[in-house]
Amino acid sequence: MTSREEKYLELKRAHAAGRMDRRSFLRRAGALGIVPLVIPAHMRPAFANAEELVVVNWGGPAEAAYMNAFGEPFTEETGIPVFIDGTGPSVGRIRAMVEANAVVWDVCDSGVAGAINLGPGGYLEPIDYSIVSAERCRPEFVWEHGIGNYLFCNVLTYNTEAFEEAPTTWADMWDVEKFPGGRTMRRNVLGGVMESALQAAGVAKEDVYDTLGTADGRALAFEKLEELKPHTLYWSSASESQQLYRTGEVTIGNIWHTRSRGLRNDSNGQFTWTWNQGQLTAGAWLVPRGNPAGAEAAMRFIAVAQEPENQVLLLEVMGNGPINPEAAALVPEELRADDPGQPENYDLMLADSEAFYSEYYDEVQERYLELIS
Amino acid sequence: MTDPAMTGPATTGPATADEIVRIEGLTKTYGAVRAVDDVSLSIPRGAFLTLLGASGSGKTTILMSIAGFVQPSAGRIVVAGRDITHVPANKRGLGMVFQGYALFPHMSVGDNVGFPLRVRGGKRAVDRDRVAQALALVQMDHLIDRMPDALSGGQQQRVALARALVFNPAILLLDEPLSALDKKLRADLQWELKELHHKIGTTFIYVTHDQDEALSMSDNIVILRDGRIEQSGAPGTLYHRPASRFVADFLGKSNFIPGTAAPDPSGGITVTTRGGQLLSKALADDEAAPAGPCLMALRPENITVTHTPLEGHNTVEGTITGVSFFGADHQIMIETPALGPVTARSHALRGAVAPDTGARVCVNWRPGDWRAVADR
Amino acid sequence: MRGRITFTRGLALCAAWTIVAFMVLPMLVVVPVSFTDTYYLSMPQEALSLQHYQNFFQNPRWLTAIWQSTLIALGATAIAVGLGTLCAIGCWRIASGTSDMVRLIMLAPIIVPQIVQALAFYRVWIDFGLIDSYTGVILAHSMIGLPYVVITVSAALSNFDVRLEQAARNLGASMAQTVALVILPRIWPGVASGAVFVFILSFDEIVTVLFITSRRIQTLPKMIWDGIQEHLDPTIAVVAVIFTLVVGVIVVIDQLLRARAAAVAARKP
Amino acid sequence: MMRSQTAPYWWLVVPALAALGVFYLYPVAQVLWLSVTEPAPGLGNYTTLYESQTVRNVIWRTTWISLVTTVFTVTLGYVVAYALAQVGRRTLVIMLFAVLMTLWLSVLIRAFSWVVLLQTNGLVNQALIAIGLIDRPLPLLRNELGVIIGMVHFMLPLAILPMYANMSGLDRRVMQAADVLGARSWQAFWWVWFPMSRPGIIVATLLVFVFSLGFFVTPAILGGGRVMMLSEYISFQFQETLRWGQATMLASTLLLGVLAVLAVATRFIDMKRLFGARG
Repeated sequence: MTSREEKYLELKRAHAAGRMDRRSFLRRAGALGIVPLVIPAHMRPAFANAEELVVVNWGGPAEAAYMNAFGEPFTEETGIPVFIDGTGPSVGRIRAMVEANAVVWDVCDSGVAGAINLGPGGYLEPIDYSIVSAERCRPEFVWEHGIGNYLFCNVLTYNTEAFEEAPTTWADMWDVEKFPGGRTMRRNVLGGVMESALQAAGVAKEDVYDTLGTADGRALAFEKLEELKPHTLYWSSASESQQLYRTGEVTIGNIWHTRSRGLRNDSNGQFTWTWNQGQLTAGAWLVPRGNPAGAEAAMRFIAVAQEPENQVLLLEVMGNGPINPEAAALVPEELRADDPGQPENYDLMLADSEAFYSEYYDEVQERYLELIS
Repeated sequence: MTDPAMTGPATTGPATADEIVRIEGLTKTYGAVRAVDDVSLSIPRGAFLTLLGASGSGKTTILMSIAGFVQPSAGRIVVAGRDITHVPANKRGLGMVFQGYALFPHMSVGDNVGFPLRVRGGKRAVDRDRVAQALALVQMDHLIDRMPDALSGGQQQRVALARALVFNPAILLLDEPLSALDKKLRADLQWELKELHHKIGTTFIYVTHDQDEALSMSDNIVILRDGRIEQSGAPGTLYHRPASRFVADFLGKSNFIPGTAAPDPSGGITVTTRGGQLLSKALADDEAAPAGPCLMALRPENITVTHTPLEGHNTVEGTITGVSFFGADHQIMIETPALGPVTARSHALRGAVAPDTGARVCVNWRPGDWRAVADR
Repeated sequence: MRGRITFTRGLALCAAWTIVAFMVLPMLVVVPVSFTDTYYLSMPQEALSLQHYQNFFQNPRWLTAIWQSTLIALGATAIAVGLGTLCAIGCWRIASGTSDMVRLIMLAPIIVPQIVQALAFYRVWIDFGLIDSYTGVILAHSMIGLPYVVITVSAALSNFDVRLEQAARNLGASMAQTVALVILPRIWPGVASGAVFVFILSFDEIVTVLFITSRRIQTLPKMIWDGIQEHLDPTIAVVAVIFTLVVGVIVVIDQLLRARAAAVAARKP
Repeated sequence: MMRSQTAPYWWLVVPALAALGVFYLYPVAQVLWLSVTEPAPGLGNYTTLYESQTVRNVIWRTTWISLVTTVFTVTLGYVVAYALAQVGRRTLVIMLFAVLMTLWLSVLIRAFSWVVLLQTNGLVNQALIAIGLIDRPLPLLRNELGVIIGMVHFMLPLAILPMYANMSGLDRRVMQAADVLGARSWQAFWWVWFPMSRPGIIVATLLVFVFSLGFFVTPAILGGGRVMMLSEYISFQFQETLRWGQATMLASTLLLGVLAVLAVATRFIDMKRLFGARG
C-alpha cells in the first residue's frame, strides 16, 4: 500500500471516529489528491448523500405509522427520503444479509435478542452516542450495538364474542374446554412463549425466570407447549397474527399488544387483550454492518425517532409504548390505557430477562422450532 | 352393368339359402359427403368377396358398417337372416383382421388369440388347445409365448388372423391386411390366405386397393367408385369384360381409342377410328352396344408388335418411342399416326421385334381382342 | 368410432366434467371476490365495487412490481431463448450420443427441486455479487427457463427434414446462414412457444426470488406472496382476475403457435 | 463420416452448456459440497437425518403427502385424460382449455384462491353452512387436507397432459379389435385400454411424485406453517438459523431423493420422453 493511501485511510478513520469534522476531512483528502467517490462536489453532510434510507419493520399498518411518526420528520430534517420495508428484520435475515455482503437495510426494528446476539458477532454498526442520546431511553434498553425504540408486550388477546366470560390468564388459554377455538403464538420463542406456558402451569410471575434457569423448568415449559400444540397456529408475521383472528381461525392467543390494539380498533371491540401476565420487552433499533446509506444517516434517523412527540405520535397510531422517559409524561389521558409504559399496566407484566436469553436463546429456540415443525 | 347373381334388389327379398350377408341401400354421409351411396350387396356363404377401390371409394366404410364401427345413415345390414344394423360391434360375432393388425401390444401371442374366448366366458374359458389349433392353422403355434413387438410383420399378420378365427366366426372381415408388408411376402401370404379360405370355408370379406391382390384371391370382386358400386363379378369377368373405361383402367392397363361404331352385315360391329375402319367383331351380350361414338379398350398384352402386318389382325403402323424392360417382358411405347400413342407389352424373348427406339413397326391385334366400353 | 355412448363412458364423462369444474373453480371464485364492496375478502355484500381495481391501478407499488416482473421476464426470456434455441439446433444436427447427453443435462433445472436451486443460487450469487440485482434474477430465471426452450425447439425440429439443412450446406451456405435462413424460419413457432413458456415461468417465479432478492427487487409474485402471508386483501383477487385473463389469452396464442409449429415444420417443400 | 460436417454445430451448443455449467450446475454442486464441508468436513450433517425426530417427521410427512397427492392426482387425472381421448372435437377444445389454463395460471394465484375458498370463513364453509350440511365451519385450511387439495389441484394438469398424450397416441384399431372380437365395454377397458395406457400412467405418477417431493409454494401457503414439508422446512430453518451445513444437507437429501426416484423410474421409461426432449 502506498503511503498516500495509508494517509487517506488514517484521515478516514479520524473522520469516522469524530476526531475531524467533515469539511477538514474533505479538504485534507483533496490535498492528497484523493476525492472519495461517494462525495459529491457540494458540501452537504456526508450522510445526506444517501439516496434513501431503508427502515425495515414488521409490516402492515406499521409501515404507514412509522412513515408518519419517524420517516417524514427525518426527511424534513435531512432531505433524505425514507422507505419503510415491512419484510420483518428477523435475526436470521439480518445475519444472512451481512454474511451475503448484500446489505440493503439501514435501520432495523429488531428486538433485545438481536442487539445482544448480533452485536458481538460483528453484524451491526455500533450506536453512535454522539448522535443518539442514551438519556432518551430507559436505561435497561441501551446497548453498544442497539438501543430501545419503544415498549411492546406479548399479551393475551381474544375474541370477546367467542366466550361467555373473558379470559384473564395464560391458564385460560390452555383451557380448551372452557375457551374453545384455535390458539396462536409466535413461531419464534422470543414472544413470551415459554413464560406464558410456565405461568399457565401455575408458576408465579416472579419465579418464571428462576424456573426457566433449570433444565426441569424448561422441560415443563415445553411439555405445556406440546400440550397446546394440536390447537395452535404459529404466526410468523405480525399481520398474519391479526389475520388469524379476523378469519376466525383463532379465538385466543399470544400476540403483540400493538396488533391487539389494531384488531380492537378495527373491530369495534370484538377483539381485545389483557395486560395481565403480559410479557414486556422493547424493540431495538439495529443498524446492519455496512448499511447502504451509511451509519451516520442511520444514527440520525434513530435520533429523530427518540423525539418525544414522535414517540407519542406512534403510540397514538400504533400503540407502541414510548421508551423515552420524557415522552411518558406527554401521553394524553385517553391513551394511557394503551401505553404499556404507564405504571398501572407495566406492573401487571413480566419483563424479558436479558440474562436468560443470552444464555439459553440458541438452545430453547432450536427446541421450540423442532416442537412446532 | 352388374352381375345379376351378385346384387340383390334394393327392397327386402327372401334370403336365398346360401346367402349369408345382405346389404340393402347402405348409405353413409359425413356432412355433405356421401361416403357410401345406396349400396346393395348379397354375399353367398363361403364366398371370398373383395371390396376393391381407391381410397375414398367407400370400401372401408362398408366394411366398418358391417363390423359395427360405422353407424349407417340409411339402409340395413342382415347377417344370416338377422338384422344387425343396430347391434353393437361386440355382439355381432364377426372375426376381423385390421390394417396394421391391431394386436394387443401388452399381451403375448397366446393371450391375443385367447382374447375372444376370454371375453366370452372369463379367463377360465380360454382353452389352450383351441388357441394352439388356431395358431397351428397359421403355422404360428411355436411362437405362442412371444410378445407382438418381437414378431415380424408377416408373423403379426398371422397372429391377427388366428385371433379373428379362434372363435369360429361365420364371417371374417379383412381390412387391407397385407398393405403393410413388402411385395414378396405379400404374394406368399395372398396364396396362404386363399388356401386358408378353402380349408375352413368361412366367408371372407376382404378390402383392398390392390387390384392384383383382388384378382388373385377373390371369388367375387366389387369395384367401388365414389361410394357406389361400379361393377361387380368374378375376377375373370371383370378383367376381360370391363363395363367402363374406369374398370378397364383400374384392373390392369388399357389403351383407349375413340371411334365411331356401326353395325356390320355379319351381325357384329365395325369401328372407324382416325386411322380407318377396323375388322368386324361379334359383340358380347353384356357389352355396351355402341352406335355412333364409342370407346375401344385394348389391353397392351393383346397387341403383337411385328415388322410386317399379321394375317387376320387389325394392323396399324407406328414408330417405337420408348422401351421399358420389366424382366419378364417389355413395355413398348409406339406412336401411331392412326391411333395416337399406343402401349404394347411383349414377352422379352418371344417378341417378334427387337424393341429398338426409332424402329418402324406394325401394331397388330385380333378382331375379338378389344372391347367397347362406356366412357366413364 | 367414437359413436357408441355406453353407460361406463357416460359415467366417465360426468366424472371428468366434475374434475374439470374442480380445476376451474378457483379461477372463477376470484372474480366476484374482486368486486367486493368490503375491505376484507368476501363476496360482494350490498353492491359491486370497483374500489379494489382502483386501488390496484393507482398503487405505485403494484405498478412498479408489474414493471419489474415484466422487465425481468423479458430479460430471462431473451437469454433462455437465445441460448436454448441454438443449443437445440446444435444437438439436433449433431444427433450423437454426446448431444443426447447434452440435452439430458439441459433438463437439470426441471428436475432439481425449486428450494434446492434457490439455495444454490443464493449461495453462489453472494460470491458473484448478484444478490438483489436485476442481473441476478434474470440470470437465475433464464437458467430455470432454458430446458423449456430446448424442449419446445427440439419438438419443432423433430418434424423438420434434416435434408433441408444438408441441401443448404451443399448449396454453399455457412452454418450461420443455414440456421438463420433455412432452419429458423421453419421452426419459429416452436421458438415463440418456448419464449412464451419462459416468460410466464419467470413472471410467476417466487421461490428463487424470495432467496436472492430483498429490497430492490419487488416482483409481482413477491407482492402477492407478502399479500397472502400478511393482509389477505381483495386487491390480490384483482391481481388474480387480471392474471387469469392474461393467461387465457396466452393459452390461446400458445395453442395457435403450437398448431402452427406442427404445420410449418411438417409442410413439404 | 458426418463428423466434419456437424462439428461446427458444437459452437451452437457450447454457450448454453457453459452458461448452465457456471450459473446452474456449479451452484447446485456447491450445495452438495457445502453439505459435507460445513461446518466441518465429513458426513456430520447427515447424522441429523436419523438423530432428529423432527427431521424424520418432516421427511416422512413429505413422502406421505406426496404419495397421497400422487394417488389422487393420477386417478382423477386419468378420468379427465380418458374423457379427453373419447370426446368430440368441440368438447375437447373446451376441456383442454380448462386444463391448460390451470397449468399456466400462477401457482400463487391458485393458492390464494384456495385460501379464499377454504378458510374458516371461506366460501366452501359458508356454502356448506348455508345449505345446512354443517353448522360449524370445517377446518379445511392449515392442515393436511388443505395442502393436499391445493397440491392435487396444482398437479392435475401435469398428470392429465402426459396421460392424454399417451392415450391419443394409442392405436384406435386395437380398441376396435377388442370390440369386434366380442369384448364388453368394461372388458375392453380393463383388459385392453388400461394396460395400454400404463406408460402414460407411469410418466404422470413419476412427474407428480417428483414435483410433490420438492413442492414449496402451495404447502407453505395452505399449510399455514403447520404442515411443514421438506422444502418449507429447509427455507424456514435456513432463514431462522442460517446454518448452511444443515440447510444444504437437507437440500442435498431432497435432491438425491428425487434423483433416486428418477433412477428407479428409468427402468420403466425413457427419461428423454418423460421430459419431452425427444428429438
